[in-house]
Amino acid sequence: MTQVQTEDIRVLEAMLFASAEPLSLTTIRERLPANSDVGGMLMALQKTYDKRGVHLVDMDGEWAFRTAQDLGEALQLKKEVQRKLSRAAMETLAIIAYHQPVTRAEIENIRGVATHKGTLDVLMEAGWIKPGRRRETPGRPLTWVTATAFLDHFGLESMMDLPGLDELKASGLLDRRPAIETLPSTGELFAVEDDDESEEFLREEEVE
Amino acid sequence: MTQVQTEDIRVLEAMLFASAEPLSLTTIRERLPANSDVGGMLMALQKTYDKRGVHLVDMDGEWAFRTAQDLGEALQLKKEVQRKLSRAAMETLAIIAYHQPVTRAEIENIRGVATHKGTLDVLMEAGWIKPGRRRETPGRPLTWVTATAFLDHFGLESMMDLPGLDELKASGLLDRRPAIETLPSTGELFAVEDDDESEEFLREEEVE
Amino acid sequence: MIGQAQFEEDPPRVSASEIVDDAEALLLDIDGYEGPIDVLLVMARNQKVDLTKISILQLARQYMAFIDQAQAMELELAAEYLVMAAWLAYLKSRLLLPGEGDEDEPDAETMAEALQFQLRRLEAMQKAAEDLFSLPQLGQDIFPRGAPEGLRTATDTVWDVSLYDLLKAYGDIQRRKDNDHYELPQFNLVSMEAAMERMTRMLGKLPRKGIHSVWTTLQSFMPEQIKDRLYARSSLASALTVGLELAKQGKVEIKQDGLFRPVYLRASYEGEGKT
Repeated sequence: MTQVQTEDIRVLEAMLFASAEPLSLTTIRERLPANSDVGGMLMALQKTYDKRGVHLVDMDGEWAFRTAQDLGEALQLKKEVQRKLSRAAMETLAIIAYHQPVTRAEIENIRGVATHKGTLDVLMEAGWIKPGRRRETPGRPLTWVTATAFLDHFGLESMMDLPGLDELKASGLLDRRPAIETLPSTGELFAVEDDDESEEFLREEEVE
Repeated sequence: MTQVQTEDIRVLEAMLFASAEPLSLTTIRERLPANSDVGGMLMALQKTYDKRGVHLVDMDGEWAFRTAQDLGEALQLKKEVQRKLSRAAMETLAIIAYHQPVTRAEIENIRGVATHKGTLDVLMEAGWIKPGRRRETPGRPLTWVTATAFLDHFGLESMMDLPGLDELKASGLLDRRPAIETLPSTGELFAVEDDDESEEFLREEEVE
Repeated sequence: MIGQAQFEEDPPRVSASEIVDDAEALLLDIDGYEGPIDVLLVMARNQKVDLTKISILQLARQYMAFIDQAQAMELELAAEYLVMAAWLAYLKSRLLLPGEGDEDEPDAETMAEALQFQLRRLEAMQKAAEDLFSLPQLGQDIFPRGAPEGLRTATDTVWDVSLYDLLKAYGDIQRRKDNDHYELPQFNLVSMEAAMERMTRMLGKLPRKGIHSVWTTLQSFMPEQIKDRLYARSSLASALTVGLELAKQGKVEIKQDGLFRPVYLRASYEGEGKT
């Protein structure tokens, strides 16, 4: 390659690099010395970049540098984002887990509120639920079942490991506590277990 | 060079090509396998591009591909429309570049004139200057230093490459000390203003 | 360094009229200057000598003429121009009358040197600015990638949901359903009626002093030996409410010495005679 051509290739390279648009042969020719072998220089440049992270791409006679296609993945930075599930999604997921296969209408019936379409989408996107068979009833509604990622995420070996209703009751999760009891400030009023404590209470009252 | 490293250099090359802004070592490391010899790879890549139309430029630890400086004329590319800087802004920029870190009061002393609020704003908006550390003197005034975009804009690799820096140093003209006080009650007046400004700046930071 | 020679009264290189013309010319372009040092620098350049060999005295004179002219033209100059004028006037007097003035005051040579340094430093910075902006610039001579693809970030969502959250959610649904037919439990409370009955009865038994009974704490009206906290609290509440109601009717008087002090009641028989 001649000295002159090497210099022209440098200009060509810089031109292609800096241009916002792919350049046509005509445009390139206008900017290079007359009678330059633009085609030959482009081929030479393309060959130079052949195995690199950047390729010189011919797009229907217009030329531009582009990052190599096989590097798309490698170039992406993966970031983890922690997210909480909405209450609606949480409950919907619980119902699907306990009642599967279950139709959307049934879910709504159990929750007592309509289900937003987005709720099932979020759960499906997380890989926790998937559509099951259609129910052989009028309208053939779609049912929903849990997917593999559900067991993974919640650390369960199988759906059989999900605590049953009785166990939930035993663990207090289904407790039917009166509303007045759940008020934190009044809680102590019910906690009379021994005499000492109640006497103390009365002494306090006397101080008042 | 190992196969793995060649592949990593491809990714590095593509990454630098794909980014409009100079990339810091941290940003680069995030996207390469842990324990990669990022510095070594950058040097290798820089050498590869050494004689090409596009150069890999190190700007004080931030890296970017830029067209070779000698090709400016030959490229015949559309030049960006530049906002004409005021003389005050140009002088202020030069003072910050050569005297950094420098406080506003010191800039005013060197120029012998008060600095309009807009002057530093314009330079900061261009990304050329940024606030540095506070000077540990009474009033803890904010100092100003140049930012990466300054090096990028003027095609400098580091502050050492500032034109005429060595002569200026040798002549003792980079002394920041006030020679004569030509500003009415400089000290207190401007120290106070400095504080206001930096607080404002910090507030902005918080909003972001 | 400035030689002694420059501090002596130089034979004027320029005539007084020239100085005035010069000052006028400078003033016409006052907006084009960046402060008094910049003006002095222009004046110094007009002397067409190296800054290190500049005649400070001549410079001072020119500057004073400049200020005089500005005042004659009724131009408003920024404060720093006047501060510089005062400084130069002082320097001029020190140069012309060496030996006078305080020992503490800086001598004329030091002052002249300082001014010279100030001028040279600003000149250097003005040149640095010029040099800087004659460098190849991004977007003019150097170009970044024209069509950067940009660096993408792929976000992986990690759900912060535990098995407990799931079971709790299911529990909540079950509970909501059960709440449809929820019955309120029975609470053992002291009713207002019971408290009224008890207090009226006890007030009647209190020892009398004139038209009043003795002062008695509210606590004394409450049943003794209460074990149930809720019962105790409702008893106190009812007793106080009843007390307030009776006070409204004029049947008792209530007093409390201060916040959180015991509440006292006494029966009042004032109204009884009239009825």
